[in-house]
Amino acid sequence: KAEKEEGVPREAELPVAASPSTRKLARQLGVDLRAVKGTGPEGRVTAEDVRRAADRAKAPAAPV
Amino acid sequence: MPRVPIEITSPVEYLSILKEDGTLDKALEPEIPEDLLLRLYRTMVLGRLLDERMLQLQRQGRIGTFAPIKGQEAAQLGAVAALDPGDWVVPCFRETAAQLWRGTPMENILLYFGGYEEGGRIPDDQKTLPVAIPVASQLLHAVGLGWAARYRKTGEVAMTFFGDGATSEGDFHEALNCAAVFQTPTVFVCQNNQWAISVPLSRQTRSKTLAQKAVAYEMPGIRVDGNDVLAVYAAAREAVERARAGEGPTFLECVTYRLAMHTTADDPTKYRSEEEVALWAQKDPIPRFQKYLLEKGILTQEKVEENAAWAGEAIGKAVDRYEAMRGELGDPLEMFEHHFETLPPTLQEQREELKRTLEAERMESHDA
Amino acid sequence: MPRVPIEITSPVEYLSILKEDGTLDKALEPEIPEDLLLRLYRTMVLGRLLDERMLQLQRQGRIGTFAPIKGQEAAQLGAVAALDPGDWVVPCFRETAAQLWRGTPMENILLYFGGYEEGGRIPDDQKTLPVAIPVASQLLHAVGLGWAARYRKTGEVAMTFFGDGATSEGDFHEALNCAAVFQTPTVFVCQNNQWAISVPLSRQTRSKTLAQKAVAYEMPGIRVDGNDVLAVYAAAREAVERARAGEGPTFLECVTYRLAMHTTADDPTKYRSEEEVALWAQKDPIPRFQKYLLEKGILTQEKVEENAAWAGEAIGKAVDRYEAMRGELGDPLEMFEHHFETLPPTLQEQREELKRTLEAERMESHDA
Amino acid sequence: MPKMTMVQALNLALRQEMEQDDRVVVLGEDVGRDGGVFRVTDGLIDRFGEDRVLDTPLAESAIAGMSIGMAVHGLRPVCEIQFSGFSYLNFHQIECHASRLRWRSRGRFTVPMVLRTPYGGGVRALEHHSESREAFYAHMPGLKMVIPSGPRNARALLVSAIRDPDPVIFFEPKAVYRAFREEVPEKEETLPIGRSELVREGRHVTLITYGAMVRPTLEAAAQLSEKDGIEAEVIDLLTLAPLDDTLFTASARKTGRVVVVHEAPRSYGPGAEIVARLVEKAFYHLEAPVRRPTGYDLIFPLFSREQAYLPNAARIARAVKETLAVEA
Amino acid sequence: MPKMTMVQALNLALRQEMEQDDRVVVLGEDVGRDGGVFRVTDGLIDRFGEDRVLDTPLAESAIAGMSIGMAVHGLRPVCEIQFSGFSYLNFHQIECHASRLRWRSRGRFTVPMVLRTPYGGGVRALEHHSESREAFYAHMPGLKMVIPSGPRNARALLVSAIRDPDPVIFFEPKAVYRAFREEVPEKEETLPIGRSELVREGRHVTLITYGAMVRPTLEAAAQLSEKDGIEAEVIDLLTLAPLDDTLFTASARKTGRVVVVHEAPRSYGPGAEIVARLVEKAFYHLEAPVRRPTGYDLIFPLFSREQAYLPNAARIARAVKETLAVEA
Ligand SMILES: Cc1ncc(C[n+]2csc(CCOP(=O)(O)OP(=O)(O)O)c2C)c(N)n1
Ligand SMILES: Cc1ncc(C[n+]2csc(CCOP(=O)(O)OP(=O)(O)O)c2C)c(N)n1
Ligand SMILES: [Mg+2]
Ligand SMILES: [Mg+2]
Ligand SMILES: [Mg+2]
Repeated sequence: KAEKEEGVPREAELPVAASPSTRKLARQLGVDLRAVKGTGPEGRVTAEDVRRAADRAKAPAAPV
Repeated sequence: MPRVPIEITSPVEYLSILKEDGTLDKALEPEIPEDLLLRLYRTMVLGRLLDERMLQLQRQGRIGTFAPIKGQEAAQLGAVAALDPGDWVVPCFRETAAQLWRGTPMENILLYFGGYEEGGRIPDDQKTLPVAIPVASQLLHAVGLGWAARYRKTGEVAMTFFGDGATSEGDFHEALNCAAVFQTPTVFVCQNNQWAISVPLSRQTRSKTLAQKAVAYEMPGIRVDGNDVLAVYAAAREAVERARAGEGPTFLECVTYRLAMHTTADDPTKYRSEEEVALWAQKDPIPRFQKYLLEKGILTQEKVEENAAWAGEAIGKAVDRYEAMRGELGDPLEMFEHHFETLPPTLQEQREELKRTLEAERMESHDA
Repeated sequence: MPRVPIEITSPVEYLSILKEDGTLDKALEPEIPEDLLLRLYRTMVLGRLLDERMLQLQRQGRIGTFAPIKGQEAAQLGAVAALDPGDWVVPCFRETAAQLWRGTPMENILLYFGGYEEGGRIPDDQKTLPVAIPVASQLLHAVGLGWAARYRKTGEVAMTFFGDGATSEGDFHEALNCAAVFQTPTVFVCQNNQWAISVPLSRQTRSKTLAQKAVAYEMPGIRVDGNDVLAVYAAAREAVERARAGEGPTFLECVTYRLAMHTTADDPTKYRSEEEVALWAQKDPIPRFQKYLLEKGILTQEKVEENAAWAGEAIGKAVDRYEAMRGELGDPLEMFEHHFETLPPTLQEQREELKRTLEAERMESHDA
Repeated sequence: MPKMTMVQALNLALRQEMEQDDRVVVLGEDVGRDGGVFRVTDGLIDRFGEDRVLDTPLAESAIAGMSIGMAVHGLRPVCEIQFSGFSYLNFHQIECHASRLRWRSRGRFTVPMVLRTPYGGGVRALEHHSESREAFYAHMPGLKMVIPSGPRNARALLVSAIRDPDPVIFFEPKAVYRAFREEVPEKEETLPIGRSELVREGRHVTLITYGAMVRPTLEAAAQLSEKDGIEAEVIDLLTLAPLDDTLFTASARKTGRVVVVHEAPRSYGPGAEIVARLVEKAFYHLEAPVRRPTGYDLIFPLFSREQAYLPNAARIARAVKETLAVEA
Repeated sequence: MPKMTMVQALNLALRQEMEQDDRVVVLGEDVGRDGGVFRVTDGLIDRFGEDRVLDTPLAESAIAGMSIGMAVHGLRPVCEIQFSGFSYLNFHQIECHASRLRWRSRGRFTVPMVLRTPYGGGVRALEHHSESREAFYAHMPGLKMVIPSGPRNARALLVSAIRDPDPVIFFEPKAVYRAFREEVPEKEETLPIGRSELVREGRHVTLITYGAMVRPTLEAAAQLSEKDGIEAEVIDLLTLAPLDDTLFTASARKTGRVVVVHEAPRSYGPGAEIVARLVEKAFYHLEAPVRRPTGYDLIFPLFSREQAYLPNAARIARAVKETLAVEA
């Protein structure tokens, strides 16, 4: 799973570190913060991370 | 070592007219119109009976903590009776009798001590400030009011009340000093009832009289038997006249006694003896004045009883009105009123918040 | 209307020994050992010269605002000279001469008014409190110290200084009242220098003397010519003895004059006449006392000059020490010292923050 | 261990400290014969005499100012201001002197005094008898500001306050004075000043409070757990200054949601500082705005309306649910 | 329009209001003959006489308490407390009466007084002459708390304060008194109390401040723009209570980054309330923790160290850059 690949172990209950504005952005773009690898200080999810994750989700599935 | 004594030029004097045993110092008897004497008597009795009734109400949980006036009726009423209705009264918290004299409706007094802000409402034509609880703080307002009256040349006098304990506070000192410096038309009425909660006068100050504190301000100081309504009235009238004539403030010490507890939350048996109370009970201002009026023929035994009945009835009606009003009052949103002429945005928001909270509570109690 | 005057039982008296023109009331002359007289003289001169030098330093921007003592040397020194070194002194902000007497190093005084907290350091063996600026607030500390001394039976006396203006503050009243009630060994020394910044005594209070304010507390009050060091000393000694004997506090009014500005930030020409100042300059306590000592043969003209030279030199050295210390002091991080016995975490963090800020500033100024 | 009210526990602290340390003296209005209007100093005058238990004149500035002098002399005065609503009269003594004398004298003189005063509403009192203005003292440099919440910690903190080398302002929640009893060991206990306490563990939300509000907050937490399966962590600050922000920021990092409760008016109240610290130290873990169910920015109402003014369990629980309802 | 210092502008406000309204009287220590220690009341006694310009005895509680009585009588007293560091002595008069008499009397008596007092550091003053304790008054229910930042708004706000039907605490930044001049129209102006002002537009960050700190904040903004291309929006609160949170929360929603500047000690200081409001009203727009370059939680140092204590342009600029350096 995403978490595993990213190698960022997290306790499910703990809040994902992200600024309030990033949280809002994630909500707007339909991104689950928990599924995003944080690249900010101490593994924080940044707005950029969220945008990248959203782009990835939007990208069409690889052609078969 | 020899040195020059400094002459004290401001007078400090003592006055007593109607002695404890009811005998009269004829030479000193002030001329008081009969209707004023009767009104004084009636209000003393009304004050006493209202006090008793409030004590009952408090014990029944129908009003909250209050400060009984028992024993101090003459000190308060002798003083306010010397004022015109257009003068200012600045009370502390133990002036029920003075408030009655000035026209505060009894139900307002009950509402106030019943925990309803609405009781603080002062009738529009009255120049009596609301109860002031922080000891001695109100004295300065009477100085400011007096100053304004002089500035406006209205001829008004400001009379303020406080206890013996209040004389220890810094504000007492600042008020008397400023009143003297600015020669404001202010009358300082100290109800020296011997106790400040559990602290006796001897622990409050080392001065032998409170009146002598006026020397510090070069202000006339007069000590009167505060259970002698004639002496209080005579001294107060002189002080009011002096003030109105632009001759400045006076310090009036009324030696009296708090016959009841400090407030209904207090237990005086912890700090004072029953003998002391009994001794002072004999100096009760009401029987003394009653005897005087009876002897003067202004009062009859019949009138005494009529008056007691009238007072009891008036109080009963006021209690009824209070209970009726209580039923209608109490909307918590009222707590947002009268903070500012216009409610600022943050308070509007908080008011909305309280409204939603009350709504939610109503819903929850419905659910339950 | 006839009434009974109340007898004032607490004494209020006036004392003057060495008159303005230098003549002596032989009958009143206190016995003072020669070395004490000389030390008094020397410190008066030192105080005067330091004051002058500080004025220069202030005008040169080498120290900040301070309150000159010129004219009040006798009032301060006559009073503190009556104390033992083991007694407490609680000054306000215009007691440079008293501080010198008590042993505060001159460079500390300079550091303090130079804006360095380090100047507030009191030598370990001294029982002199630091400068207290909020008018009249310090009087209560002297009451507490006196109370503690009595409780501990140390025999210490606490003497506190304040001005005429201070008598208007509530704290003055609370302090005198409590000292009297608890009979603390406290000596209240009022330097009545006629002005509180721009407010003359006549606007400060209506009382004819300040000493009579003691009547309010049933406390002995004595007014002395504050420019007469013998009178100040005699009255202070008596007050100190009374306090030490457990007979309670005394109020001592020293009638003196502030010959200079209120502080170096003040312009007295706005509110008082040169004539008034000139009149009081003639009552200067130093020439008067010098004349007395010369006549007594304790001082010679030669010694007068020697002493002035000695004082000038001592001051010069202190200024040098001050300037040298200033060079070493001033680390902003010092502002975090002496708030608590142990610096709490939030302050540790803020200290780190200031450290980083200073570091960044150093870097930026390097870059620039 | 005997069960005691907070009043009794405070009395015990005073009695024991006075017993073992003759530097400790008690002063204030009616603290002697009367034993204090709330009886916190009851019996002390009989045990220790008028020399160590002073009924003072009615003068708050004098009470504080004399205490300062006594403390400078080496005593450990514990003064009482009858109600915190009257402690404005001694404000300048605290701000200008108690908090500064160590600093002003570069450590030469210290002021190890305690100023005790009851604060807060809920006892149907007269005007000026229900205020909650702890923020005033918490904002003053050079002071410690302690507010216990129950009999046991009140006793331990008062002992610590008396032994503290610096001035401590000690606010006593009068609504708790006789509200409940706790076991209080006879043997003296202390609690470190400047340390908050976790009084309930939880994982969904952090509730931060102190003083009289601890009980309704715990009640709210219990209800939330029972009825809604919400597990609230509750932190009792105990000391407002110096503020311990370690515990509550750690908790916020864990739960992501915070509610701050106090009875003081909201604007510029203690809760604001808590929020500011959270923003400084747990910003990236906050999943929702911090709510402040607090007193309103109003004059404390007379008692008929005080219950509507004071935060209670229901109001706190509602704030918690609203906080949790917000999407992360 | 003549260019004036803040002192002159305040003097103009007083003079004009006194001229057209005989209810306006001025009282305080040294406000008469001396014209006030900062000369704000200069010349008023000559123009209006001792009847309207009162040199009071040295008694702060009396000054405030008498003003209350005058105001109840219908006057519009403008009292001066010589330094805000001494206004603790009148604290109880303000907290217990000025703010409450309208409420206590249910609107029958009002207290349209103004309490003017200089606050803040930067003028190399003695102890107690540099404090910044506006939070005390801002936290008191029933009061308005105004702090101008320059000559023109000082004049306009003082006029508004005098005409306000309720008590206004008016803190004057003494560091600004003579620091610069501004054009001040002869014709009277008012400014609404309770409204903040945008004094510089920007899009990268919002700086919120008031009083003496407006100048260094604007300086920092100018430097940041010039050297770093950072465009800071600057908001001058002007009124602390009632607090206008509309403008600054809107700005924060736009910029996402906020720095709050004041000289008061940080903990429980005014900045905390700003942060709390931001969290309540602009939470999801915050991209970085709000920084508070403020005074430290210390006794205001003597003047040799005051510049290190006070926030300045460089320190503010550094805080801004740090705030911008964090990724959203
Ligand atoms: C400033 C202040 N301190 C303390 C109190 C609590 N208190 C209320 S009444 C009182 C005693 C007042 O004594 P006194 O002035 O003699 O008036 P009395 O109650 O005897 O009428 C005290 C201490 C208060 N109300 N205000
Ligand atoms: C409580 C307080 N209010 C105001 C001031 C400002 N101030 C400093 S000295 C002073 C006048 C003091 O007059 P006085 O007591 O006669 O002492 P003097 O300066 O004449 O020695 C004033 C108003 C202050 N320091 N403290
Ligand atoms: Mg006071
Ligand atoms: Mg009494
Ligand atoms: Mg003077």
